[in-house]
Amino acid sequence: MATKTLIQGINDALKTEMQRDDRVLTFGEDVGLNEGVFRATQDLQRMFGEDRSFSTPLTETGIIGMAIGMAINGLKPVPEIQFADFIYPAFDQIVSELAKLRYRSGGEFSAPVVIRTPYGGGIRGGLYHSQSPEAYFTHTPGLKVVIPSTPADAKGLLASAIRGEDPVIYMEPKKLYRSVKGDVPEGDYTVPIGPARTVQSGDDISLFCYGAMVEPCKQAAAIAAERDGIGVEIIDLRTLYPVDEASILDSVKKTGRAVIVYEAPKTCGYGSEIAALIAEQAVDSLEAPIIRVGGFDTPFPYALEKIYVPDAARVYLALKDSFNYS
Amino acid sequence: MATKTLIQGINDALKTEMQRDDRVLTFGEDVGLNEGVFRATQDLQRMFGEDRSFSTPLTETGIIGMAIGMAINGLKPVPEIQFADFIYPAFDQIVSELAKLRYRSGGEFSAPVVIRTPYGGGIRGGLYHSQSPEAYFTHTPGLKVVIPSTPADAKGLLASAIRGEDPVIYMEPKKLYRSVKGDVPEGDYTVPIGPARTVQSGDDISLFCYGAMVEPCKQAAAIAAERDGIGVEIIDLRTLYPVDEASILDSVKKTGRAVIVYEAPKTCGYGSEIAALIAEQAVDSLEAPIIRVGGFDTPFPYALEKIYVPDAARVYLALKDSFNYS
Amino acid sequence: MAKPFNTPAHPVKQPTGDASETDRDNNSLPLYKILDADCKASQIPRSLGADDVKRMYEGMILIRAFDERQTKLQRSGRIGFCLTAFGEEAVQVATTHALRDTDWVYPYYRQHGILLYRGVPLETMTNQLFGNAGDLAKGRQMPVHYTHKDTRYVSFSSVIGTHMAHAVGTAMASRYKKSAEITVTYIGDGGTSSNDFHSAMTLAGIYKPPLVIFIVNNHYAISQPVAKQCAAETLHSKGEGYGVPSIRVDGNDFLAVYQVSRDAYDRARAGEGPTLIELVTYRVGPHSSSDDPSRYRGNESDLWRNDALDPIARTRRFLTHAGLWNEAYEQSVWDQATSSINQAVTAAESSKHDPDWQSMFEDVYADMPPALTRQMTQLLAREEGIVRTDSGEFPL
Amino acid sequence: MAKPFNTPAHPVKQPTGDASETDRDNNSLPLYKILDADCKASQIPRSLGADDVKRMYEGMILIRAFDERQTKLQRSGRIGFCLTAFGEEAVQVATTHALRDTDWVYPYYRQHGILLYRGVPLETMTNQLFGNAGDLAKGRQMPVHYTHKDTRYVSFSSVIGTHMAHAVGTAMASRYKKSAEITVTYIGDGGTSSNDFHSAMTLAGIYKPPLVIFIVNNHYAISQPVAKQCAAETLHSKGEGYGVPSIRVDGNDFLAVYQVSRDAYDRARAGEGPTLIELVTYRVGPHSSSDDPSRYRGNESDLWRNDALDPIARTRRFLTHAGLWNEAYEQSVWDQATSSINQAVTAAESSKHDPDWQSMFEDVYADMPPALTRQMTQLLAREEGIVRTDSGEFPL
Ligand SMILES: Cc1ncc(C[n+]2csc(CCOP(=O)(O)OP(=O)(O)O)c2C)c(N)n1
Ligand SMILES: Cc1ncc(C[n+]2csc(CCOP(=O)(O)OP(=O)(O)O)c2C)c(N)n1
Ligand SMILES: [Mg+2]
Ligand SMILES: [Mg+2]
Repeated sequence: MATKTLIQGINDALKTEMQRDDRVLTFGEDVGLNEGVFRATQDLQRMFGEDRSFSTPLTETGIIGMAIGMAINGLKPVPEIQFADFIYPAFDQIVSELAKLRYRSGGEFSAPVVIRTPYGGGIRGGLYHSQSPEAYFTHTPGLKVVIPSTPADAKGLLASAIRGEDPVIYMEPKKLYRSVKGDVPEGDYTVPIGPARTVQSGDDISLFCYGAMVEPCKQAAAIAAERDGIGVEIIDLRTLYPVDEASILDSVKKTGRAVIVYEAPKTCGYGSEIAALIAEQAVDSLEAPIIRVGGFDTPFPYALEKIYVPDAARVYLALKDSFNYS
Repeated sequence: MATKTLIQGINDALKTEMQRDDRVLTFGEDVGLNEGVFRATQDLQRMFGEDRSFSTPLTETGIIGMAIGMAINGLKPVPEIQFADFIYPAFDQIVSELAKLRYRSGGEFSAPVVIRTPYGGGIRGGLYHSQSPEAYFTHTPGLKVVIPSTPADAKGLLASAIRGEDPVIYMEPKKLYRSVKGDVPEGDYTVPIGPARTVQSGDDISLFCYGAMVEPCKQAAAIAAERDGIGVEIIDLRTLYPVDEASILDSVKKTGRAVIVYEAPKTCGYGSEIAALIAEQAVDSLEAPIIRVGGFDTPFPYALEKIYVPDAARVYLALKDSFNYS
Repeated sequence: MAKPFNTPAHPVKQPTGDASETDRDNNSLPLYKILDADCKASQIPRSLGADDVKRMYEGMILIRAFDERQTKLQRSGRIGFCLTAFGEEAVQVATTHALRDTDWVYPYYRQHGILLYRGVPLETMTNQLFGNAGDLAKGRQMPVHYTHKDTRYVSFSSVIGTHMAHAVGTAMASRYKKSAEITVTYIGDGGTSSNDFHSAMTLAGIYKPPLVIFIVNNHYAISQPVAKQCAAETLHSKGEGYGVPSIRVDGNDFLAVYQVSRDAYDRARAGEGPTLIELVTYRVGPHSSSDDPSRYRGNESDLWRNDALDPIARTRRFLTHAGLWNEAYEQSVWDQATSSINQAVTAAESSKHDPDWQSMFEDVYADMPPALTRQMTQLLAREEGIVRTDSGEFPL
Repeated sequence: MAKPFNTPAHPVKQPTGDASETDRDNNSLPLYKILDADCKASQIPRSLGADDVKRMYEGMILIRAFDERQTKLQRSGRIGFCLTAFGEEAVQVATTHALRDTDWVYPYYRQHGILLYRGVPLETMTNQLFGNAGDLAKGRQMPVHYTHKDTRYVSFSSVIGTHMAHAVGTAMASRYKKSAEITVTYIGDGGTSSNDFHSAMTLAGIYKPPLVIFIVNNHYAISQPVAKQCAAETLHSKGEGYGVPSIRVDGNDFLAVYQVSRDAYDRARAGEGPTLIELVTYRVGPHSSSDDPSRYRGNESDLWRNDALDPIARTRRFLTHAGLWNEAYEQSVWDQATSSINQAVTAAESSKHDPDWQSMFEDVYADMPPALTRQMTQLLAREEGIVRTDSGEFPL
């Protein structure tokens, strides 16, 4: 066990998996010599050579397309898209090809590509260095979508994704890259894709979140406990598809109240799915409206970023609304 | 008034608006001489010349990008994407550029482009000629999303979209192109973007739908009335963003039960947003779970298309489930 | 063993695009040919024997017979859609003849001839056209969207161009694994405007994997003529801007196509990098069964239905000159083709039913996620007993 | 009125890419130049007078002074990000000098020099850098993402390449409206690999709108050297594959850049279609304030910080030969530049606050939809009184 940042957890997973399996390759813009603009691929080119860790031309569609072709031919590519905001040039490859190859070929071919990409606010990146596009991918059958919020999960989930047989969109909350620290097991370490993580138990309200939203949820829950005596159960979903429905429904059946927090624009965001799931499977347990605390239905702003991204204040207000509803 | 098919309604809108305003242009693959693979642009090149209605090279990103540039310089482009399944190569242009131009420029620039595209099942098109990608666009602030289900709406909503100042994703249920007929007012005719249409009133269940799903909903409601005496209120949403929240909530407050029908994969589909909206704004009225009847969480199949797409049988079963729930 | 011709070998040509003075088309653009106007060849690829050229001829006829049959099946409503390669048979047969069985193929929808030529059982193909339970893709894709792992013919989508980037990756993986396999991929003239033509060419130039890219320039992308697709005089000229050697070839000259492919494959296998080959041909039929070409090109295609241009007719004349052809041979080749196709159609149509409902939920992931299992179980349980009419409605 | 030089006009050159023997770089690739090694010009563009060349020189210095100031502001944490064009000043000034005020500009993020050269008030620019309430874009974009409708400098995203397709559409609209305006657009060497370089070139070739496309080849895309971006020997060679005439130019030779731009603009205005111009320059500074070039190119950039290569130094030597330069002039140009920049920084920083919260909800649509209004009202009502700390947390 060593204390690591989230990005060190990611780097650790890449190193460990590349050491374990020489079919694992990583590439993307500035990934090789420059070791990634966030340094997620630090040491990889030096340790594994230019064949296994390299920089590419500026073509996201080519990066993902090439990765698919490598995977079809037996490799395990882990391409990086420099910012999730720049994944759209590759959207066609992801939605039309990566997600549908196994299905359309009747299982003859598959492409277990793991796409790593930093997402979300927190670095004053404005419209194009801050987006949270997870809902586009959770609406795309054939993809798994994973978002860690702790250094250990960052390592363990990435390792699982790389060892798995399915394509994974692995989204990294860049705000947490260096701001969270935690113990990370050395060497071989996986966290299964699927199960959610209960951050803290509570009886009054279920608070669902993931990625960079886990931190403000923890703060808000602490304040709600302290000031209002509200017992908040925080569930870090970790895997958005296939989501851990049982944990969600069990929690809501216990608490009768649900608040969901996410950074992306509220409408048709991932939180809408969680709300719909609860409204379909646990409606009788509900004692209050299901509240979504999301980004606003606007592009991501620059100067007003702090107002846009849900923070502890907005989560706290939602918890109080939920709690006081009757 | 003349009786027209849905595609004739679309063609009528294009002709009328092009006649009205010479800034209106239409183009896309096979749109000119060939008049569109579905013939939506019939007569346009002949009537308005090659400058105003023309075929383009095979580049969806170029088609939309070029349209944006034309709109910035004062034209009103109405590009066609041949199938909604092929909109992904242009996803970057739509999500990064079209949706965000007005915002990022502080209102200095805008691009009121209307993208027409046939979507949905019904022509045995398999994975890549059947998709319903509306939820990707309703999750993208800056876009309006419109889907007609009658010939008159097809004309009137398209005309409004063309006259409007915002970008619109105008999705055409290709299954209905020639299978529905109805009266369409001649000449100048608009239907406002925003308000939903109540197809029939009813007191027991609210049934929300749009596009090609309106027909099976009508059939299912008729059977439910006949066999089980269930009064179904059918609401054709028509505009998906910005959606007519008042109509949805008023209806659910009256009936206490909601069923939502859409073709796209269920998870994170547009129906999830409607469910979340109800669970947030009208939870106290709910007497039954909110049921989403959607496509399955798989790519769109070929041979089993009829099982995949919600039909009257599945809608009817959902209506009964909802009605019998207590 | 192939019996060699007694003609001098054609010298391996560097695909520079700088064709000699005689290698020019009517517009004096470079166009590499071997067959002369009379369909004689002054020089024949060294590696080809009489058996080889006959095999190629027979392969072209099988494609044509298959396409005629497809068309009839579609017209009579027995299959929902079809797409043919009339006039493009030489492209498929000659590029494939020069390939090894273990090489990877990334086709688009107009290269089913490759499967036929690689000897895939015809029933495998007709099962796909019918989308029945015997289809390797489990009836999931529209007709002509074949997948065939055994021959490394990789499943493709309907989305134009995307597969080209895959081909780059697969070729890079072959090199990474120190395998001798190469990869070939095909793209239409229309497809050269797609995003992934650009990405694949960029990456192929940089990484120089063992890859050969064929542009099948059949003059049309549905209704769009190539002159309105791209303003360059030739499509092979795109190679230079990516640092990829390229050449333009008469795609209806089976010997020229074979020779140039062979050279490019040798270069790829020798680690000398990718080649871009423009094969100039003509789409004689409609784009697909949904298309009516008279709307946009009148009867222009009739010009190509003649012995001077049709690749099968040209090959036949070549064979005749070489003393390898007679009427009886012709008849037997056609008979063999049609009877095996007939058998395959009958088998596909009569003995196979629709795929099971349950199969619709498989292969989305390696293992079915719980929520999807629930969707499936619900469907199977709830709908049992509901009989649907053909239009999808149900009588209760 | 510009005082004309007494030198013969440079003959208008057709941008064929076939440069003469002397127009070659060290690797003997075509490279159009006017300044010789000593920074003398044997032939000066006819349309340029002494005032013109001095204006261009002053424009370059303003850019450099602005970039130096930006860098300092960022280093001291007063702005969040910056991005400079050290060594690329001639590109911006000379391409713009040849432009008319009503022509459209589709830049990417490294062309703020165009705004400076078109005389946009410096405070407009510093307001953008600070993202304050005076910013034309209402503080919505990161620093350097300017929008400026008055000078037809079109707002751009951070997404590489997309704007090129817009430029095609805007130029087509100008022609449609029978306007004499032309459109110019800029793309980096890295950006030539993007989807919309390809789409824009394809469309520009087909529709031949009044458009000029500049590839600013500054040798790097962040850390990726151009040789690993594209395997072609030159980037202008991409033109041929799209049927777009192209030429490769020394981008640090302000006279060459001016001349070639001017010729291309004239062609565009005359209805003769688009031109692709590769401007060979070098990114002397880091990619942006987030970048550390020593990681990937050591101190290579030092080579370019010398009088033989730096565009400002070369222009200064040219002016000196022409008797148009002395120390006092230099000093006054710099003084003028720095003092006006200082004023603009002070104004932006001291008198403007953050944009109103409410402004965050505007301009998503022409009219605010009801649901968004509700989101706004809720926020404004509920959060009034909550004081946030700098880190976004709130003490209650
Ligand atoms: C991305 C995308 N856009 C549009 C289409 C619709 N479409 C199918 S085939 C075709 C023309 C392709 O022409 P070409 O590449 O020349 O191949 P050919 O059919 O001539 O063999 C088009 C536009 C598609 N399948 N994919
Ligand atoms: C689509 C996209 N991918 C990646 C990035 C990240 N990125 C920003 S600048 C840059 C390099 C661009 O290089 P070039 O086009 O040569 O322009 P230069 O910065 O050298 O002027 C990259 C990769 C981006 N902004 N957009
Ligand atoms: Mg073609
Ligand atoms: Mg560059």
